[in-house]
Amino acid sequence: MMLLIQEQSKQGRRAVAQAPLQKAEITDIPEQFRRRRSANLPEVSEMQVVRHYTRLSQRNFSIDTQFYPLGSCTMKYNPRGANEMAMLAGFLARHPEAPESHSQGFMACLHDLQEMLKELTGMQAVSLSPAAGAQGEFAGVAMIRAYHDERGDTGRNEILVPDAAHGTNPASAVMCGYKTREIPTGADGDVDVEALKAVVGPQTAGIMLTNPSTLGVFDRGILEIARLVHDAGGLLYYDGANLNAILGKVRPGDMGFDVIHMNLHKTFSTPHGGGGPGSGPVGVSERLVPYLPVPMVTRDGDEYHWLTETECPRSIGRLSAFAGNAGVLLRAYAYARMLGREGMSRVAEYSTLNANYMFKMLQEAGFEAAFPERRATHEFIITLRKQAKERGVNTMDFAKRLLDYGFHAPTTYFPLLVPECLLIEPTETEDKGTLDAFIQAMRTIQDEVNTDGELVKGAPHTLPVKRLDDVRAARELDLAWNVSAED
Amino acid sequence: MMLLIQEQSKQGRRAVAQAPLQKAEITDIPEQFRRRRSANLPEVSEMQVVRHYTRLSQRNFSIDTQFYPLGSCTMKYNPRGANEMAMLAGFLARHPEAPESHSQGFMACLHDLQEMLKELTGMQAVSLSPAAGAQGEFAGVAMIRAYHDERGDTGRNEILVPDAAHGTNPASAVMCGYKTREIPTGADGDVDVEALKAVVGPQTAGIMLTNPSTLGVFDRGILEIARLVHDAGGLLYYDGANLNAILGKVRPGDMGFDVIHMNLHKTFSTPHGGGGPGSGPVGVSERLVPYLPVPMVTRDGDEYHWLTETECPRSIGRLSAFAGNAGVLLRAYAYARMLGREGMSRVAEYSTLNANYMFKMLQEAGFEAAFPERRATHEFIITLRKQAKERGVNTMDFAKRLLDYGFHAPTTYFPLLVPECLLIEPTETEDKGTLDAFIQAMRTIQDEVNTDGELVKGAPHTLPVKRLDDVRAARELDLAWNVSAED
Amino acid sequence: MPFIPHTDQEVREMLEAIGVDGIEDLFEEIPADLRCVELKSIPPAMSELEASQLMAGRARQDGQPACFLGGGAYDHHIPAAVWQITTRGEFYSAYTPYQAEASQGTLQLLYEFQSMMTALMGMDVSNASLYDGASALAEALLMAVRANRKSKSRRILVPRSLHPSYRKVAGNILKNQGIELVELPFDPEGGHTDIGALEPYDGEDIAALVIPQPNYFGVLEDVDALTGWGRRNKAMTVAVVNPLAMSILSPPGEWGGEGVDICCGEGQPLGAPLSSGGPYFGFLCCRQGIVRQMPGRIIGRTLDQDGNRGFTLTLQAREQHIRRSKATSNICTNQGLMVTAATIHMALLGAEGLERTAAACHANTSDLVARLSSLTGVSPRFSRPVFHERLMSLPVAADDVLRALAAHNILGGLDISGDYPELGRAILICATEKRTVGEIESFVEKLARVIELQGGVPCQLQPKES
Amino acid sequence: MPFIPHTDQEVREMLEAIGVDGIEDLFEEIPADLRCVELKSIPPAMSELEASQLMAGRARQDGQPACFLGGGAYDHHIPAAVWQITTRGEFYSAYTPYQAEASQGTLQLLYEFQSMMTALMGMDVSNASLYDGASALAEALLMAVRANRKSKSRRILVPRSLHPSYRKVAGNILKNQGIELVELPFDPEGGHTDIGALEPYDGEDIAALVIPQPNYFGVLEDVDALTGWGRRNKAMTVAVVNPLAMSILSPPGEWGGEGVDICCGEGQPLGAPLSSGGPYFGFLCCRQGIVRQMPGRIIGRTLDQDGNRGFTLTLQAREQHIRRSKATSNICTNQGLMVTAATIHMALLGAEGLERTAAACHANTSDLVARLSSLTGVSPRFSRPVFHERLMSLPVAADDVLRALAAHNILGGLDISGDYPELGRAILICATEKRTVGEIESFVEKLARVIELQGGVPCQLQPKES
Ligand SMILES: Cc1ncc(COP(=O)(O)O)c(C=O)c1O
Ligand SMILES: Cc1ncc(COP(=O)(O)O)c(C=O)c1O
Repeated sequence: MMLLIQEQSKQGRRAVAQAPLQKAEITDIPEQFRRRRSANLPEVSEMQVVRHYTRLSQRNFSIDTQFYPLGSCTMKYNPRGANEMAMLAGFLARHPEAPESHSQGFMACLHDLQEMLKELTGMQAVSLSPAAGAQGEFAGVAMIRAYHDERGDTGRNEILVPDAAHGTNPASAVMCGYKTREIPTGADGDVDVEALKAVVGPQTAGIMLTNPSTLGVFDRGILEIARLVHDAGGLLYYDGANLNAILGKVRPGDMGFDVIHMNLHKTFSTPHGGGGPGSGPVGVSERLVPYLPVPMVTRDGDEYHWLTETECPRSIGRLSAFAGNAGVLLRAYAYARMLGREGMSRVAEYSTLNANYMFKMLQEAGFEAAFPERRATHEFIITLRKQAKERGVNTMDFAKRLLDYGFHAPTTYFPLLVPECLLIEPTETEDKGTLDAFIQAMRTIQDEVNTDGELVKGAPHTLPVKRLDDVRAARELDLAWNVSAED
Repeated sequence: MMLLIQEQSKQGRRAVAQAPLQKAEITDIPEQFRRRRSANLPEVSEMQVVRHYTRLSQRNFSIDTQFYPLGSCTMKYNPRGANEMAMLAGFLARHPEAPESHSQGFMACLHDLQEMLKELTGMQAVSLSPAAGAQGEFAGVAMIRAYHDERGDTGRNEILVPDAAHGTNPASAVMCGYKTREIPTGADGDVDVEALKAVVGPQTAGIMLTNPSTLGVFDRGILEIARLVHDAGGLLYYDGANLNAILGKVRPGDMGFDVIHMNLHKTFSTPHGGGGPGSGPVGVSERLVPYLPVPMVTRDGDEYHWLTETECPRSIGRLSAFAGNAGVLLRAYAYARMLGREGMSRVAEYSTLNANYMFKMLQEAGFEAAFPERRATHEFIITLRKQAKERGVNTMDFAKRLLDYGFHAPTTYFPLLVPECLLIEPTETEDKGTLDAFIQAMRTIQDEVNTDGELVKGAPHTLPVKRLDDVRAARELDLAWNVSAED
Repeated sequence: MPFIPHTDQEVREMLEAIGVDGIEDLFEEIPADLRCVELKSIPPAMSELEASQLMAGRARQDGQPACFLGGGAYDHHIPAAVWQITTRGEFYSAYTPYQAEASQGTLQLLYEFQSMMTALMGMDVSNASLYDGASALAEALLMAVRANRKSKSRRILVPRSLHPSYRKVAGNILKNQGIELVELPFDPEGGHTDIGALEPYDGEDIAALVIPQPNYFGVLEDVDALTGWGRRNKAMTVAVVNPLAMSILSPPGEWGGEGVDICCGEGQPLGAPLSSGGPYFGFLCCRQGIVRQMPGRIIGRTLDQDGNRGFTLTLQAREQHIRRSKATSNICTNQGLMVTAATIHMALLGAEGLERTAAACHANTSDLVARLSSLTGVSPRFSRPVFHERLMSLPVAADDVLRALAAHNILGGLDISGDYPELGRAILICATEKRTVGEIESFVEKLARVIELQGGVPCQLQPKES
Repeated sequence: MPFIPHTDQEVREMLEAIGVDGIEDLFEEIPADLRCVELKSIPPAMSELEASQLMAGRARQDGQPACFLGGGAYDHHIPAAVWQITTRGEFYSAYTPYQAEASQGTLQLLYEFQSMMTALMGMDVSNASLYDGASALAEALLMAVRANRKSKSRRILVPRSLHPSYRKVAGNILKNQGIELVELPFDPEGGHTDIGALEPYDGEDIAALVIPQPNYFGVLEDVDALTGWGRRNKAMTVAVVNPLAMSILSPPGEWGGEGVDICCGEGQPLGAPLSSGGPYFGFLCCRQGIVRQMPGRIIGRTLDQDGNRGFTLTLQAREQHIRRSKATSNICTNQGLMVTAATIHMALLGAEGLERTAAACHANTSDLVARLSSLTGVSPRFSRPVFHERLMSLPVAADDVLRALAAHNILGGLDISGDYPELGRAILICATEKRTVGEIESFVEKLARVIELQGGVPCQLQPKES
């Protein structure tokens, strides 16, 4: 067990070099405004902090240390060069309100990135400001709403969402004031077009779709879906979380989408950071251009200028105080420049190759595919319902046991419609050797399930903690350390 | 077991972004000079490299992760700020032969550091160029020799070295063409002055001394020793590896030393880097000033200039191609500025406090002190000869078992004159809590020795490898990976 | 192929295993007429060296002017250790800690973060971050509306003294849910929200009241009175605070005695570099009683099978991946790495370090204000005490002044005339602990010259009186 | 107290446990009259912020000129991953791996390094580093003298074409052991060491022969012939090579068929930043038969108690801490962290990456040479092929030219007149893969103007002929 940093605190200890050596006296702030007792923050030395967090870090799985085939999350190598470039002193020091005279270098990067993303998605314009995929979704749906509202088409109160959609899709629609209606998936993994036909109508504001979907298949009916929704007066939203699968191969704009968000922290290899920051730029077709969120960058000759509420009066406005996650955008830009034109489609090709290879090999090893007739995209689903039923070893047990073999588990129990599923996304940056080792681990666990199920159900056995009690966590809430709560 | 990076190689694989994307053709180097077959270096992807070395790093103990009380090595916290400052782009980009016009900032740092080290050691001048302690020793002894030689005093062919001295001392003396003669230590841990008297004489070029010595005591006879050697026409060399113990408290120059090296990678907290780089500046008294190794920095008004062979014709010359380990010097300089005047003596005070506390507590726990009557300096020695004799558990077993408890072992079997010894140096940057935990671990192991000696003799049990076979390593030499040697 | 490890041999083996002839075959389910044409406008690949030369050139191009800008993003010292540790691969390249046992590093750190934030804010619970301060406010208000069972209205009182972008963002995010933001005027002398401004709403059904501290002008609000008003009127009180300021100012958990219901703000002053506005992180704390209405990730402490302590994501039933359209928010990816930095930052500074930093900012800004006030026509616009920012009235147009200063590589403050035309010619200035005496002197000197040139007022470096 | 964690309370407890009244009592054994007076000239402490402002100012002060300097230190691209990983605490802050079981990270890495170096050099074994290239040569020569059982002389032949500082350092280190360095002249046309220069020593007792590749002038030596001479004359052959060049040039292990006995050099081109000349690292490889004469750390592969593979320091009996005055060298601390960087660097580039880099340097320098040669009075001084450096003759004094170029922020080469007065007005230039076309053009253009101004020669940007 590792102590909390708070538990290492001793009154009066400090990392002295990290604050002004003299304490300025404050004479002109009246008592009533002042804090009476210092905040109970840890009192530790610089070395204690360095040692504590260095050691804590070692208790994480990460791309830099393990294969991390988390479906829908695109855990691929985050180039260290992109990190270095984004952390150049000049970039880090730039204040968000610095004048354009002192921002041309930064703005050039943003502008270039906007242009590249436009081309890659086949959209008319791009705004980089959303901070993550979900904020991109919000922006996208808000634009759909602004579009209908401006046209006086105010009866549209519904957004259609396939049942395989990520939870953010319905949640974003609701934040924009819409109701959502779920569209079922057909047995082949594509959206059930008949079901869609039955519900699309004048109340339809739009549909939110990922393609390839989170089921690991490319929806072959996409053009018909687009036609149906457009004919009903609705717009099409593209959830770009799976863009990695089709980068440079097929463009959402060409499929008929009106608005798209991209997860730069997936397809453009910016780090996930243990939960962010991400970046969720949005691209739009012609008719939604006026509504894009601000700020954006425009070029006029050799000069770059900001586009804000003033220049874009019909914009849905800004969604964060400044220009979004600039540092993430710089990383994505650096990555895109290193990939270059040739590199874009290779991302799709090799991530798809890796996924189909694993898909095939796991099936050969006896695992059941959710959609055995289909090609995998950059990810695919297997279901362990047989194992669960026959041996009482469920997907979560399998996942935990994989940790013991040094692999992060694939996504479990998502999408919700496939029982006991594992969504597996190897990404293009993993080599065959690693894939083979993972497949071997799956085989081994499969054998363990048959010979020693308890071993699997008790996993993990080799990590800093054993299986954690989630129920207890939610029932006996302990969300912050409290001196008095300790002995 | 972790594969070697070589074992992860696959023909044709590359980290493409790391080299020019086009391969320039070479037309004007004749075949005879060209390499025929590419070097058999690993062919791996960028991510494989990052993952491999990140994981390898986790297999190390280090100051940033563990208490590391390695006596004589001063494993203290290496400020991260010093690292950042030394790695500023401007410093990293400076070519060693850049003209003075483009070097004033760098040279100012070197000059300031020279001045501080002069004051701290009580010497007349300092040269920063030696790359580590041992090279400082070489420089120091070479200056002693140059001094005698220039005076025509060429009969002096012997350097005296106490038996507690570090191995580099006699080795350095020999590299300067001297014979060495060992001086025994008295029962109280000080140099045996009578023995010294017996051997000092006209053949004595000098004596090499650490004070405090590697026995963890301050030699109280230092002034008499200095008098004896000086009277005989010899010079005094100060091995500054233990300077941490007396920084700002007592100065080698004041003790009568003529030349000193400092280990900046010890007292000035530059990182040890798994074995270097270090830095071993030398300081000298008046009479040795002309012989200091070049280059050095001098100030003339507001301008800094290099002193090289031209300005210092009597110098022992340069010992490396350029100005020594500049990046280490910058780290030491940053550290010294953050310590400041007040901070210097505190280093000695708190490292001494920590050592004496542990010394006392371990004795109370039943461990035998090598010099129980003495004060500890910043380090001290306990001997496990009783345990070895009575229980057959030796110092190395004890050391390995400490690793299981998450502590790096103290220095073992050095100095050679104390049997079964542990030389323990906690340093000033460790807190009492850590010292107490270490003391507790020592107690526990002590108990284990009495109850389950095999447990201790089989240690370590919790590290990536079990006890390694050193004999085999030396007998069946395997010093490089070789494709054909593998399966 | 950059970042792709496949050798030709391996590709052949894999294709064979799959049973196809080429990689293209794997895309056969995509309708042929949809397949991409060449990406003409994407430039060819660069090596890492070429890309870094490009980027270094652009970073250099923007210079490193002396920065007296604040307005929601502040130039603070960040200990070197913070980012050297934060960018360690194990933190940098991990995902959201869904597999708790393989993510104890991130999870324990986040629990420590939650503990630090509650200590700093004097609140019961904290989440593990939102996007930024402005969007955190929007989420806080949605939360307040959900949590305020006593209110049927969807009206929220928002002081005009609150950061203009925060007001815009909250408006943009809330407007589709029929929530009305009602603006409270600020006192033209003090620059604060006088309690009198709330009188019109006494006894009305108000869902929430926003209370900034300090406000956009740097001015300290009467937080106790405002909080008291909120409680009396059954409005949820939502504090928006600068976390650094909270080290020396009364924390939201103590305002008006019992504290506010929710507090949020921008985490940037806790270890995030300015970096053109992001990534930063929004923080959000609340009373224990309404934790189930809180958006975002929350980490809880629990036990493992052996009874040992461990940490895990908890209360996930509030979140979109479980509750979908009924979630407390759509947020998924948050700003984890920035929180990693903030946690290390707070651990390094401790309360005393934050207090010293806050005091130094206050002192530097006071010093700057005093010196600037010695110039003819330059004076503080508001009378009330500030934390580390102040609005200064100028005798000439603000944008001209700022442009001229920028030409001297001084970013001399924010022109607020766009957002507050009623305040005339004025700039919002801030001098953090990083501004040196030399920079402050140079600012004052240059401003004197600029004013002289622009307004014909004679250069005045001496104090006006005495 | 910066970097000291003690609280007053703890200090009291510790003093009490020891049984003294104050910390001063712990120093009671030091003679009172030796105790320090105040350290007046040491400045007071700075915070990390203050120190970094000071250092950043100084780093900025030195500018970042376009660097055409070589001469033993080369401006190469270092992958970002190299130092981001190398400075991880576990590598950065570990000691020499004395406790092997707790140091498998460093030890395995060093074994991998040894394997890479032997592969690159074509040699049997490598040590784990020495201080730098020059001191590595000195150690190599001491080793050669020890290892050469056939020779009784302590004479070593050293080409004058070898880096002057290497010759000085070797001389400084060897002189006290009675070893004589005999200089071999270089060919005034070719710039190489003609085999004829060795004729006078045919059949003599020579302990060792030094063979640089490339030599200081960038020129390629006839390494096969020289190595053959050494073997015929029972002299140990000691190569001094640029490791990057070895990716495309015949490696020492193959020279003259059977290869040299020892090879050494400067490791800087493998991942060490220029950094004012250090820290770099010296490398040293040799034939298996003489490994016990090798100085420095050596890592060996072995097994643990369970029969699993592991790594450990081996052959320690050669070293000072065991053998003391009879050790193969006094070296203790070496350049471990630089070797860490080099290992990661080589892993990232691989043979192909090193070859491409080497080829790009060669091409850039060739391009620069061609363009410079178009200027009147400027021409290559030597006729023989070079790797990535060339000596260029100038029509005017080198130091004036270089000073003028430096004023334009171009470091235009090395003035070698101090070390080689016989070569007249000439500069040694180098254009690595990092020099851009723009920088090269600007160099040529500025040099043209400088020559015109200094020498009155008309500006000549056109090719001299055709
Ligand atoms: C399919 C899909 N859509 C949307 C999102 C939400 O993106 P973000 O986490 O960046 O908000 C995700 C992220 O996990 C996703 O996988
Ligand atoms: C007492 C003593 N002297 C000299 C040295 C040699 O210093 P370096 O390793 O820097 O060459 C050491 C280092 O371990 C030492 O402890």
